[in-house]
Amino acid sequence: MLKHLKIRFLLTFLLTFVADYQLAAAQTSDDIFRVDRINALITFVLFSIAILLYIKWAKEGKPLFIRKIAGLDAVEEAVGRATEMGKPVLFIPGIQEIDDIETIAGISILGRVAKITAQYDTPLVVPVRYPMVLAAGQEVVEQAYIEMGKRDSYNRDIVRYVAGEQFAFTATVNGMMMRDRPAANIYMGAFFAESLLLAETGNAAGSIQIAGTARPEQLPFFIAACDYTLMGEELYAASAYLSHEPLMLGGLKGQDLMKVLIVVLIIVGIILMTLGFGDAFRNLFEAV
Amino acid sequence: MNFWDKLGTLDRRWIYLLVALSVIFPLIVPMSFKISITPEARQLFEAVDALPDSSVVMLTFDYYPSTVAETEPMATAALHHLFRKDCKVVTMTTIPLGGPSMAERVTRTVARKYNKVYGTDFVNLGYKANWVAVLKGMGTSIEAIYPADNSGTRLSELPLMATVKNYDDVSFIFVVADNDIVQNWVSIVNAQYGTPIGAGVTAVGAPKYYAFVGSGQLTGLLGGMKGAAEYELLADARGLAEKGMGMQSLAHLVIILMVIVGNIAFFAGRWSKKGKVK
Amino acid sequence: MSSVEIIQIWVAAFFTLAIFSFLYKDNPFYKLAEHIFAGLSAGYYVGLIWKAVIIQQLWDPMLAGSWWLVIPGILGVLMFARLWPRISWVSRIALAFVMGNTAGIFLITQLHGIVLPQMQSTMLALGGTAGFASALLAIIVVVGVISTLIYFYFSKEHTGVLGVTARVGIWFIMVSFGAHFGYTVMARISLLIGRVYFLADQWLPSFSQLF
Amino acid sequence: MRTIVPVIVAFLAGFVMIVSFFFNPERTFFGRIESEVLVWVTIVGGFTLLLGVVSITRVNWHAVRTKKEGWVYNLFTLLSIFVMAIPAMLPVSWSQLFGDTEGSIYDWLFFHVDYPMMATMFAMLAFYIASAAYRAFRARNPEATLLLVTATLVMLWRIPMGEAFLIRVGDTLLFGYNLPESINTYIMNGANLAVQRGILIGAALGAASMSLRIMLGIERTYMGKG
Repeated sequence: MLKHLKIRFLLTFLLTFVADYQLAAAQTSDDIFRVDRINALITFVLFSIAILLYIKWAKEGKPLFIRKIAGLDAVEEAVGRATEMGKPVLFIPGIQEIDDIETIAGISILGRVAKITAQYDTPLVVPVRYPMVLAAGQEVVEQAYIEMGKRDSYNRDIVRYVAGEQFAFTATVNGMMMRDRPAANIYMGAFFAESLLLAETGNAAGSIQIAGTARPEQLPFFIAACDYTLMGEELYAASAYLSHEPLMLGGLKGQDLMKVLIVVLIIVGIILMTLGFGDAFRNLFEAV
Repeated sequence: MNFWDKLGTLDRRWIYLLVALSVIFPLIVPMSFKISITPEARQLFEAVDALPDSSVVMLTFDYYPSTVAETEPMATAALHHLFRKDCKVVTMTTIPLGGPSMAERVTRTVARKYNKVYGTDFVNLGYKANWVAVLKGMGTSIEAIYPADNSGTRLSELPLMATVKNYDDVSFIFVVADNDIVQNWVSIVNAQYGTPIGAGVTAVGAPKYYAFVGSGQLTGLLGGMKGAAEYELLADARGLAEKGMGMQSLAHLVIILMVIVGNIAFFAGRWSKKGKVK
Repeated sequence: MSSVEIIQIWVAAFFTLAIFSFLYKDNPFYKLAEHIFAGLSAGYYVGLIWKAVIIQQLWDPMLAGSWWLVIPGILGVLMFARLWPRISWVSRIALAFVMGNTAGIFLITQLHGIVLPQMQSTMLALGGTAGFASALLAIIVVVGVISTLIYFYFSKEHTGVLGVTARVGIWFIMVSFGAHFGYTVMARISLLIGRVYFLADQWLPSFSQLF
Repeated sequence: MRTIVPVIVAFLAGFVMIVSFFFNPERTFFGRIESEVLVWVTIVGGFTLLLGVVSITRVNWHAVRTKKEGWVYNLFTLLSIFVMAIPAMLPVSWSQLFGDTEGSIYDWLFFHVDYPMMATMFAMLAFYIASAAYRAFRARNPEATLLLVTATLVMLWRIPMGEAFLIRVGDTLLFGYNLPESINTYIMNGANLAVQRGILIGAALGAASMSLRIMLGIERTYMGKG
């Protein structure tokens, strides 16, 4: 049922866009309704329908497919290696407060890692920078240990508050890395200038390093310094894949549908422009 | 630990020393270079230069003190250019930590050189909270958002502000920023009110805004200290940025050297180990 | 240089070196500077909001007759309830008012101000406007945009045509991130130059005045 | 009641902005409402900044009172807050030291203590980048290799010395091909522009999706628990 609904959705979008062209031409300045902004209205309405529909389906538990993010295999492999070597796993859920989207994504990935370390009794260390992230982290890790039937091997200071100030936090975590020499360092969440210092020290300590952040200016450093990096939206896709949380899952699927629509429209525009009569179509997307 | 491993894990403080020397050396032996102009910097300069004299331009101080080495020379060079063209300058800021103080001090310092009069030639609106509402609100009425200027004078008492009600009375917006506010100036102000916007940004942000230059939403772009040096050259307002380029060059070469030597140590180390294992 | 200027430069130099000292190792000077910095920044906000909001946007206009501004004033004060968990729900209305307004503006500007213009400017004629170079550039941009969008597409396995496009996408992304890397290195060095310039150009000459 | 009212308020505050976008503000009364709502938002927004100040004061006051380890530093933070804030709130008519204009304590402390410290904070990163470049940035896989090669080219291109070197390489090896110009065209305005555009569209859809959920009250984490 989902399949042909999507196709019908795409067709209605294309047709209404063409209709918009005649209407926009009739715009006179003293009209109450801004007819020249009808392309924005159509985009806004269709976008809202796509997002809300998918959130509804996600809440109803409909099977919404998300491909497994390659980065998650790398995480599982790294934790596996740490288990073989009997060395700890270090996980940092970013250095932002709990209301930051990247931190929330980091915490849900922490839940997954905690399940694996619980299963194989691998030591897990999670330094955090804010009290609220400490509470959320402890809740997720405890839940994972209980689910794997390892309630007794869970202790409260797996997730520990280290320091508040950015560089003081980094200095302390670097000290932990050089002392404990963890087999795997996993950085998932919002990182800023200290990403360099953490990745470099982790490299010197000989750990496998996997990072994930949405901040474009930190990604190049993680890519160059870590063994695997989750880039931009992959971080959110990974946490939606793991948590199946309806809001995140529905939002992601709705955005994916819009991406298909955008790519289709761009290709149509390119073909028309290359053939020489694309200007009319291209003007439909004029933001006034 | 063979030679390569030792080379690969040199104590980081030696590297710090090398960087410090690469920045101090050009101070002792000044090195000057010909600075080439990128098309994006020229586009911004020409857009401002083409403005008719005494047109109103909004200059925004959207940067924190942490990036003044890159952003302040851009604001200073822009002010020289604008005041020399007798443009009326309205300055404002969306940065709560230091924004209004820096806007006040930088603008007054340059204005003194061209003996411009506050209130008729330039006005500093200062800071109001929640930049989304400020950017959107100035579309209908600047006075609604800013009942008074940065020093508390009511807008109705400032002659310049009598002629500037909202973006329709502003011919160009020159955004100097070190954060994503440029994206909001483009998507809120340029997209909805059509006012042309040019941006001077820190090098960290510059690559992202090529997408807006390409779509015509941004009229020109300055990137980092080199962008500031280019505008200083174009606007004939020699300043700090140009002097800094000598030090910039040597430090870049050191970093490039670090990447190359680091990788050689890494690969050589692995080959020699592989050699032993076989 | 007047004596006031010398004091100013020496104070600024002291705090600059105190922060730089962290490079060697964490030390009391750095901790002191860090804590003073946190305090001064908080104090700056108090001075700023007192003038820009409380006096200019509430006190003066209300005196001049706009009494209804007492409502946003009360909403603003309600915001402080967030600090005490027991009554933090009181601040929800004020928070919802600000977040809802920002969400309403963003919902429009992200679609109308970014998605539409960026889509439109990618509809390029592959033949280019003037000769081979512009055609090559148009193809690079078109392939780059579509392959990047496909790389960040999660609803289908990256196999077959989709897989190839995603692979091309990752190569484009690496070139773009390489440019980002180069620019970021440049930025950090410029900031260092700014400080070294201050120390060499203002602080050192002040020694001759003193000794 | 605790969640219904805020959800309605969030929806109305957002809905006004959407309606005034599609209807001519001058010709409808929406323009008046929109302008007033925006002014109120800037006022309420200002108080959120003071929230941070109150929590910093509380944390440091608690540390000093309980003599937590290193409480002297916390005392300095408290002193700095009041030395900066109190004079700024007093009218400049009483003394030149008050208020926030040039010559006031507020302005002096900002430009000669806060400003240099902030400018130095990120200057340290130049050192960290150099040591990371040497010890961590490895061409460990094809992608990282392409990234490092492009980065080196861009770093060379952005400095006069490097640009001269690239031009000479172009003249000797590539029959006078202008390398620097092609970096600006095909890397910055080509591949980089395309990728940034792709990421921008993706991020804009994400931000719009979050905004829709906040406005319709589906997303309420910002309101906190309870």
